[in-house]
Amino acid sequence: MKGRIQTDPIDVSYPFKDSNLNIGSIVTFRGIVRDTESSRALRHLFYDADEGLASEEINKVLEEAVSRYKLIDAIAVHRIGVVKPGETSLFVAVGSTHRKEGFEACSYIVDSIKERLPIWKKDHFVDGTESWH
Amino acid sequence: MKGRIQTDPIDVSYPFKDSNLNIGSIVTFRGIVRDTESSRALRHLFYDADEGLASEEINKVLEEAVSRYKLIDAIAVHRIGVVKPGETSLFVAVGSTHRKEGFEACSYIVDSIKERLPIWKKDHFVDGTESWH
Amino acid sequence: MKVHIRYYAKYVDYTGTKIEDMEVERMTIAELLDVIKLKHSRLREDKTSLVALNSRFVNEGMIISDGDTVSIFPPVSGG
Amino acid sequence: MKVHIRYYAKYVDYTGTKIEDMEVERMTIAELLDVIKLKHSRLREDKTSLVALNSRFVNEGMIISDGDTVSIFPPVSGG
Repeated sequence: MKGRIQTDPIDVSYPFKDSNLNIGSIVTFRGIVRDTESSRALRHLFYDADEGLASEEINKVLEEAVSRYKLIDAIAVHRIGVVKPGETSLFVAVGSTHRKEGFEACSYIVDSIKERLPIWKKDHFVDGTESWH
Repeated sequence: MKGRIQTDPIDVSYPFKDSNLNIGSIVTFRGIVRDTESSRALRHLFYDADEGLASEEINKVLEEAVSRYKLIDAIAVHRIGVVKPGETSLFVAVGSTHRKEGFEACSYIVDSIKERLPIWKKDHFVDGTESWH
Repeated sequence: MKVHIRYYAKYVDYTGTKIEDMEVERMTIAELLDVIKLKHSRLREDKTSLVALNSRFVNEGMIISDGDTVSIFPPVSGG
Repeated sequence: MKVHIRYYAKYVDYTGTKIEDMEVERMTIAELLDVIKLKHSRLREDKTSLVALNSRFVNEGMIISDGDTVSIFPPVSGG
């Protein structure tokens, strides 16, 4: 289990390298920056964060989810800094015995990350204007 | 949009090559063969199918999901023949504007595939016995 | 007239064959299923079997024609 | 005594700084927030702000000590 906050691009390839042969379901989520926001063309997003606290909190969220949904493994990576349209800002992967708890846990982890991590995003529009969410 | 039935291993890497910059969420599911079934050690599964009908039906399921959940794109691949523990038997990927419909649609597609496709699996146990599901 | 019957998965074990030709009268698929279950009694174990006519899912009220292929499916277990 | 105040995201724009040192009396974080909002009135726009003391989320009833770092967070918008 591993939660990470990073400025580097996120590797979304096969997440559980040491394959645990009891995993029957892997559910993943990727949040991707779109090229429009409120119908305006977006150049990129900028994510500000309290990295230390965000890193602690993302791991707390994973621990809670693993225990609550009896997961075999779970990973979550949130990118910060500049993220361009088409790039992944959040990646979550959940390995479980069956799929039902996999879908529920993945959705729970994404919601919790968006509600609880001290991370904020700023729209940088193509027209040069900016605004914090 | 593409549904496929194939005997080759499934490529689960980045599913939407021609990136559509309105996709804000990609939810994926992988069903993986486990090494035990009913507490007995499994050597492999064998999937029999009516390939033509299964192929039509998997594409019908995708069409229904795209229209019902207003998805941007969706992919589903079901492997047939011999599939070993740790290998993927079913891969589904859903691209949508937002994540809520992405999770719902991915779960709907997986359930529908398991209910509606003419595909059957046979357990081949390490002890040499076999049984159809 | 002659029809071709295709079996899948455990029904291959139950009948000992993947494909079987049968000489039958003009009848519905439901009636044909009764004929088949008389010959292969283990097929009666499942309450419902999906049926396809010439590779299309069909209603069991359909009438079969000479040369048709009828596929008899066990309940599905994909994924 | 002296405390260090850290601002994040739009609060950096509101206050014009990322970090600010303040000379204050012994008080709770809630009271410190009132002092800060007197100085930077735009911070009053959000009803709730998360607060961390020395990089831990804390209750606003906590008493601050000399040298503490207090982080003031806008409502979150991650993902």
